[in-house]
Amino acid sequence: MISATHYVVLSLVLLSLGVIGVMLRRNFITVLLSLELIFNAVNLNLIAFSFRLGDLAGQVLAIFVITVAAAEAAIGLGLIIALVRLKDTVALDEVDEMRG
Amino acid sequence: MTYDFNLGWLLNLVCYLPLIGALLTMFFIKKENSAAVKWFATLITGLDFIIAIPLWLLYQPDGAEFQFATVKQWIPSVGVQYIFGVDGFAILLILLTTLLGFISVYSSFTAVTEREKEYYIFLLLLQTGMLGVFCSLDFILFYVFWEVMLVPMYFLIGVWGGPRKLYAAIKFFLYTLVGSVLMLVGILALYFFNGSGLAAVGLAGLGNALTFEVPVLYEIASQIPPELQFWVFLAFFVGFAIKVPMFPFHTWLPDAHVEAPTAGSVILAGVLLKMGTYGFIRFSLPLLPDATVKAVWWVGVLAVIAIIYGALVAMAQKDMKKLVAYSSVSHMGFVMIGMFALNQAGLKGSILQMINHGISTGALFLLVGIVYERRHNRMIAEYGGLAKVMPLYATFFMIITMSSIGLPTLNGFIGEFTILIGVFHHSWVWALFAATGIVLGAGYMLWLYQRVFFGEITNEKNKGLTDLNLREQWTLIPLIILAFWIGLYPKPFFRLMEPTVDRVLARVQVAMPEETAADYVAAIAAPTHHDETVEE
Amino acid sequence: MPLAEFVPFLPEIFLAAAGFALLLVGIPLRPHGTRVVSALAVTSLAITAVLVLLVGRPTEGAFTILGEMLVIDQMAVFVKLLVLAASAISILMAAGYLERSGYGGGEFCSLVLYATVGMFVMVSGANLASMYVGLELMALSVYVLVGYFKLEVKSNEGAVKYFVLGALSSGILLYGISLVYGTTGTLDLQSIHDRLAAVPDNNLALLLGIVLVAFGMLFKVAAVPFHVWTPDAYEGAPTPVTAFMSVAPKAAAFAMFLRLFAGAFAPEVDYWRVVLWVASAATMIYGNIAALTQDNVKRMLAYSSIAHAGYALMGLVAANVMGTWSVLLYMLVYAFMNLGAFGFVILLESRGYTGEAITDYAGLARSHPAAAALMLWFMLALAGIPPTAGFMGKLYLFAAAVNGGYVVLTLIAVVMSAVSLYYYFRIVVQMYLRDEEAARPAEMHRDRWVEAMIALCAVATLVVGIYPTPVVQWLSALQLM
Amino acid sequence: MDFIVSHFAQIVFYTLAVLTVAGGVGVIALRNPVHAALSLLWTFLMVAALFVLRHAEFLAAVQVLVYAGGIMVLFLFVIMLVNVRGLTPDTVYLSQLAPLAIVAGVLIGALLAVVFSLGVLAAGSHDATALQQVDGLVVGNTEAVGMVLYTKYLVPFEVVSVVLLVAMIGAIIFGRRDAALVRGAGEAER
Amino acid sequence: MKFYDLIWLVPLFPLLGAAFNGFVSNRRGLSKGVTHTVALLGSGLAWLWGWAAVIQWYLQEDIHHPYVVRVYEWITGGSVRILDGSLVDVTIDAAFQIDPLSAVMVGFVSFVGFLIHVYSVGYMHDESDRAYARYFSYLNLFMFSMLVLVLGSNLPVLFVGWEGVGLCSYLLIGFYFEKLWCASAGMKAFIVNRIGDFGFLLAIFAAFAVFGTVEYTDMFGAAAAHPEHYTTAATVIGLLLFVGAIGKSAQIPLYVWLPDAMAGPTPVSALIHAATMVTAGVYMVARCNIFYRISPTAMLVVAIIGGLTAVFSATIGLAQNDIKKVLAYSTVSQLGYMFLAAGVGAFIVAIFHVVTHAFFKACLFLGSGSVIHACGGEQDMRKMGGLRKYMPTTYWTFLAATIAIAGIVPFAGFFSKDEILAKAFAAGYGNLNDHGTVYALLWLLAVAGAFLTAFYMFRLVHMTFHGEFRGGEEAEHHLHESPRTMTLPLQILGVLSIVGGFIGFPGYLFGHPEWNKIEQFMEPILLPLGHGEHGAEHAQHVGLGLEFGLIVLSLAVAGFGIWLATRYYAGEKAFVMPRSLAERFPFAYKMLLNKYWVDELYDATVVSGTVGLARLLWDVDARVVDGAVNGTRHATVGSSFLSGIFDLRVVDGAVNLIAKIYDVASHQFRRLQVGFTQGYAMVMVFGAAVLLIVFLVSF
Repeated sequence: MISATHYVVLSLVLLSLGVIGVMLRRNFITVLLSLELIFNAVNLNLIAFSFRLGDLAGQVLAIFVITVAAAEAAIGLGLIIALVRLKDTVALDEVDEMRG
Repeated sequence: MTYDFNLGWLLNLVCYLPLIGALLTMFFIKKENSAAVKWFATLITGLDFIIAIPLWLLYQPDGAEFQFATVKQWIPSVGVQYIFGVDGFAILLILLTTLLGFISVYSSFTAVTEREKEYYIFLLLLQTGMLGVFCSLDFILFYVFWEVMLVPMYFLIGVWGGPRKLYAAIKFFLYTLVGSVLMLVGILALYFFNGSGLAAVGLAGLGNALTFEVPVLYEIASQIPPELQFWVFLAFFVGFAIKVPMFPFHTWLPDAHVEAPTAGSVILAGVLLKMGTYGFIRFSLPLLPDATVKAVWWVGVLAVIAIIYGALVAMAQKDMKKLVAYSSVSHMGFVMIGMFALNQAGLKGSILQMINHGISTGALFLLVGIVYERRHNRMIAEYGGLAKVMPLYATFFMIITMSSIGLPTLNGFIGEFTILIGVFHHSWVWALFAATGIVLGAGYMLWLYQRVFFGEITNEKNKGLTDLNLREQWTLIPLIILAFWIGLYPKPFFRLMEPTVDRVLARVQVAMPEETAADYVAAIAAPTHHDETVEE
Repeated sequence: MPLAEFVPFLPEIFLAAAGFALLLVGIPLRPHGTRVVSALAVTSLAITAVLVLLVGRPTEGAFTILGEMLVIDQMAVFVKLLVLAASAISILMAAGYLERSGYGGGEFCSLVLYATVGMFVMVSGANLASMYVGLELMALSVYVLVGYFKLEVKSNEGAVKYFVLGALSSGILLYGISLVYGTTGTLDLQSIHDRLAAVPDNNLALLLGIVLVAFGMLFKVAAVPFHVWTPDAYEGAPTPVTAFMSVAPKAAAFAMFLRLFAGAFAPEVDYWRVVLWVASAATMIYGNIAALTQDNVKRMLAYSSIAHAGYALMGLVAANVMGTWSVLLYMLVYAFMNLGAFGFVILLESRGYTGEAITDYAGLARSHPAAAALMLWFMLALAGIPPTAGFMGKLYLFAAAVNGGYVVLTLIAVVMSAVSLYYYFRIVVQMYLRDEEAARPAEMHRDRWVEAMIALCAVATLVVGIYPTPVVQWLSALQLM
Repeated sequence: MDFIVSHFAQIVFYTLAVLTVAGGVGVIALRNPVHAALSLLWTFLMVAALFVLRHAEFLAAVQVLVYAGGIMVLFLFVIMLVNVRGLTPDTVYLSQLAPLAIVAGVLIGALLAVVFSLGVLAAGSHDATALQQVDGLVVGNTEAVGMVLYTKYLVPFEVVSVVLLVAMIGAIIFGRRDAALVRGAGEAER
Repeated sequence: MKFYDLIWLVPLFPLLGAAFNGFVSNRRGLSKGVTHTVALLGSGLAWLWGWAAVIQWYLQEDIHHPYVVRVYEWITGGSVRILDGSLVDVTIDAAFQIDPLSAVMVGFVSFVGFLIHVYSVGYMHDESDRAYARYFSYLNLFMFSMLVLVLGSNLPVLFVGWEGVGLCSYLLIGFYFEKLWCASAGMKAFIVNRIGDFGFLLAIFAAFAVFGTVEYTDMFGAAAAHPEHYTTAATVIGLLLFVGAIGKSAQIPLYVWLPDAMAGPTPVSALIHAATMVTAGVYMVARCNIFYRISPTAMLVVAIIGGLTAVFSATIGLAQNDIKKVLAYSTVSQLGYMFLAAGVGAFIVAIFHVVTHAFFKACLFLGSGSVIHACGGEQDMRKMGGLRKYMPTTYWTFLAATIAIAGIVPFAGFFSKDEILAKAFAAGYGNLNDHGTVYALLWLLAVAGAFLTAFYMFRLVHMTFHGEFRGGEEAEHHLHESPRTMTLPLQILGVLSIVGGFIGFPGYLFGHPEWNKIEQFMEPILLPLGHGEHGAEHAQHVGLGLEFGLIVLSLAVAGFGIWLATRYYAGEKAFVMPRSLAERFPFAYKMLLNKYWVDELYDATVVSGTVGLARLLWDVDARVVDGAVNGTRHATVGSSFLSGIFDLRVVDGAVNLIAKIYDVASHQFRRLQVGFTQGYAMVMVFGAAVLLIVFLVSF
């Protein structure tokens, strides 16, 4: 019998992958992709719980999450465009003018 | 009967007059018109001193504990009130403050030549701050004034100070600030203990109304458990000891004194240092009797160290101001040791000694400032033989020197004598060590005098020095008159402080075993002591 | 649901509409009509304020609307008004600046308004879902605002960093929410509170969820170790934006923090308190000490705002009534003093980034005595010296902490606030004590609006410092849950 | 055979889970952004399938449409835009691998440690039907979700719409080329 | 009217004079005439009023009961709990007391003081007007203090005078402050005296602790009532008081200041450092005799110190060539005799010697003054000689005084000194307080001292007045007798040092004790002790024969001294013998010449010790207490502070240390802010991990 636990474990793995991706990839775009992984992990949780609780709130929240994720993707991509215009790069570690 | 609201407005006026003056100067007097600024400031401070005198005349020793009181709600939801009120002790300090305030303004006419407007504004603000400290009876109000006063002092040192002014100013500010914030924590602890209690030390409170009102807190002093008293005392101690300054916390003093402009030094030595001792007498002793009695030994030792150490270090100084600064460390040591003898003589002496120190050291700084103004040099080695060119100056300096080394018929003696009597009856060992301070005091002061005034005039630059002008004389004469007055007839001063002393001691006594005083001196006549007591 | 239920929702609706309208108005007259747009924006904010008062003032106690999504109570009203004030002040300060910069004001104003809507939802959210979307609305608007000077490398860089880290943190927050949802079975704050209160639960999953939510909130209030975005975002963002984001979102975030932790998760306090304790201490220490050696004023203020977040957290750690309202009071005080200081920076900023280096302040006491005096006042306030409001704010926070028994934390706080004096006074030193080496004191812009706002902040700081009674009484009356 | 029948759910789940994780690994492992994006697309689809297993049909649909349909296209578009400028960084990873591994390890360890205590989740009703009902009578999951979404969760729903608006504004601001603004013009002004 | 009710006028007159001269004449530079008129008025009125008051008091009151005049309450220090556990008010009156002791003191102090004022008019006449005014204001101030000292009715008031005279002596020694060595001498005097005062103050406190009062009458009354209770207390108090006396009266080991004090104008030396101030210590001991009588220990100490000083300084006197130095050391040794007297319980005799000594020593000093005056400031006796024919008056008066100090019957010195010797002998003979042997030894010392005194005094006379003038030609022309104002006091004092002794005529030798007026008169100051005799009462008389024997002995000794001096320093073989002695015992000679190197010793130990300590502590303060300076300084070099505040850190502090720590910490913290996004992400995740661990641990 598949319990919520299985889903949570799976989502944990996805979450970790996302976090690691965010921390590892130099490319802004792939960093964005990793962020999307994290949101998906969350959604998995929500769905699993909503099924387990027989409660729709989880699903609804998941919808909001998806939408917000879309919005964030839009902003992020906009930033990428601006960044490319300014510095001709998408490498995040070259965006380091301010420090200390 | 705690408060006597009669004439409360007078006290408020005394406290806020300088502030009003500062605002008026700020908004209505042109920066260019420096004469107007000076004279207006002089007028205000002089007026302030004059209206402060009635406080003394109208104070009833057998009346309410705090007179000329004002009690208003301020932030009722947390029990912060606006409470003004003074007893004899505070009145003494208020008079001292207003007098020195006037003198320091009057003495700065030629000493300060740039950014004069700001200078006098800061002086006035400073005076309100200091007066507020002595007037407030609500802890928060007290704390507010205590902090407010730092800012103008910071600028007085930092803008008009000597070469290392920035360093000295920030050092002064940080030092004092650290002390006072710790004090704030102590205050809060008391506040909550009186009310809801303190989870911190697992203490249930008394469940009284939450209040910062000092006289109310006096009531609960005896119920505060010792360990809480210890911690709060510690917090207060740091705050006040830094101001005094007690021995290990004294290092800000020389810098601040040396770098500050003359008036700044006068106020610093004359009034600011007294705030520390004021705090001890007003708060630490009566609020935390148990901790106080326990702390007596340590404070006593620190004070003795301060006395001897300060004197010796003063002896080694090459800079007049530094010398005077360290001498204050020594003198304030006397104040502390007298206070912690915890008997009437000691306490009275130490209060009187506060005034004396204000007068003598204030005057000394004025005097040093006078030659500094002429020569822009404070190095003792630069001088010598001044007695020839500046006889009057030499005379004044001699009188003040004598008052500072405690020559009878001058103020210093009365203070030290009374203190030492008190101390002797607390512990003759302390008295023994403290008394050496008198010898050393004579040492460094006379040596200073010798090097500055006697001998041939070796330094060409000193040949042309002019003697005191009329204004300078008049800045000094009041202090000298006071010095003689206290030296010859201190009774009025003693009488003024008596109620305070009795109340404070009554509040400390609860923690003191009977007979303590006697045991210390028993050593002297140990074999015969007992049967003697039997007889009497 | 009946239309009547929407009435309490009017302020948000109005703001959103106004934002859109401003967008449309802004497009034709950018960049010259900046002041007009700003004026309109401020008017709409004012109207919103009136609406908020109409909706919220008469109610005693809390009531929820629209399917328990939102709650209207005194806290919400207070924070909403505070946020409105902050936004209005920032917009007025921004107008001249944006004009000079050539970037128009239209999008700026509407974004500020949308951010405000988001904060409204945050502070009056009664349900994790609504709170989350509110948070995101605020966050997204601010990302854009930070990157608003899209041709400035710094601005863009700040936006990028803020965005990536923000997204990461909101992911973590969401994960926490999902765990809370899974363990308590609901998103509704009230029922969460009731369940936890009924059976104090030490289920690790739940606690982990709570802690992750705490992480998300700590990020929003810029607390160590989630502060990393702050200095760069603050330095990179256009100064008015910095002023805005250092105040309004922080206040809103703290309000939400309170609703969650002093409200919903309160029964579990003994479990999560330690996390906030550590975060608070670390934040105070780190913020203050790192600020000591900053030579860029904006950056220094950024660190100082981190430190202030640390002070405010003490109120949450104390987790008693006084703690709650003292946090809000502190947010109010902090808003005014910080906005005042930033207004000064705005006035000083001229060609390039000059006006941000601390040395540019040398000798200002000579050339602009009044301005210098005001700056001194704000510095004193930030350092918490009476009689400024800064002292009152700190006083209550410390009091709350001592009362809660967190003496060590309080000691750290007091020592650190003494330290903070040092770096605030570095500016004062430059202005007052360094006149001799002021070869050419930086000239300041004459901008009536900004000056007016600075004066306003100064007055507020003074009044609250001298007579905080009304505010304190209002605040100490409100309770959540 | 009957094993398959009796354990069908498990089999399906594990298969999907493995595939999802594989996609996730691909996202962070593949050098070429395009490939990464595609593997993310793959992950989305697998997740959608998992949704279906949990009776979230509507959500699965949204996942496919919004994510796979909308966002991925956007991504690929941008990637192309950037790629033509040949800007893909030559080195894919940042050097600081080791510490991160540790961190991730700590993190995951801590979280897993938690998860094993999940047995004590608040008791829930296991009837999936609740996810398809609107006050009692069974309708599809879509209707059910819609019902809740547009009644109880109306406020967040509206706010989310504003969020999208803001995103649009942001995208416009960042994306738009301004004739009025020359680079550094603001700087010159400031 | 009752003069003695207004006794406080006595000190007041000179005070007014001092104030006038100090603030008016000195400032305005009034003429010498005005100045010395005022000064003389001040001291003269004091003298007249003082004598009038004393005489009237003697006639109208019972001299057995001190007459106390309270002026006002001075110090009201609240209450303290004293030794016996009772609470006592610290109330100290400004009050004056007339009793035989103070009567005698006032009598001769005011009189001699006045004489010396007169003398000064002549001696100081070639000072500038301002200096003249200054001088006389100081002199008047001294009269005031001295009179307060002797008239005060309790220890603190006594202390007022005590310090006052100290101050005046400081000012007057340093009168020629342009000469730095004069000023230094003044400072030395003041500080050495301070050391004494230290003891005195403690004595006051101890007395208060024991008796709960410092009023003479009450204190002594109580002590006399129950002597046996107060033995310990009396020892402590007595010794502490004696420390004060040692300082003020220049006894071993604190005598060093007195010879230097000769830097002052000669009249000052005469008045302060011979006649009056230095005897204050004796006065105090006599005043507090009760303690010494109660405590044998204290008394013994007094005797020993006194005896040793008497001989010790006499030996130094042998080799000095500065005329005033010789007189100074003789003063020290005479003071030693006084303390010896006190030490054997003969307090009245001590005072008697004080009086006679005042006469002849003042005379000697004034005489030397007029000599120096004549020789144009020359003080070295080797450059004098044969002055007899130039200045007869000076010579004869000087000679009279010398014979007096040498103790030749019937000159003043004889009576007092011989009585001291007699008492000392009696003490040893009668085994006083079972310290007989010690006292006997002391007696021997005293006799030796008598011989030395006679010797060096006549050496002085011979070197100065006899033989040929050795000062060179042109100096010889200026030699002249001094003006009237100077010779008149000389004559008066000369006469007194001849006849002054008869007030203490040892009548009992002839069966007429009442002939000893002074003893009769002062008898009341020795309160009868309560039950339990402590010996040391009026020295028990040895047999008459022995007494006469002693007298003869002392006369013989003195005579021998004179003879030897004459043989060595007069006539054609003058100076031969001493030189040969000096050559034969060079070390002894050097030792005496250099005063046993005591000054050098003190410089090496006490002075440089203190100063060194001071310097050391200052370093400590600058470095350690104030922080690990150099460490921080070197560490801070290149610290990136823009603000000038920390550039200015030079030598300082704990504060700086902390500041430095913050500085370093700050830079470390800032390195967390690595600058690129993923770095921040790392920090966040790391931090999150830490927080999680904290959380899990605390869970």
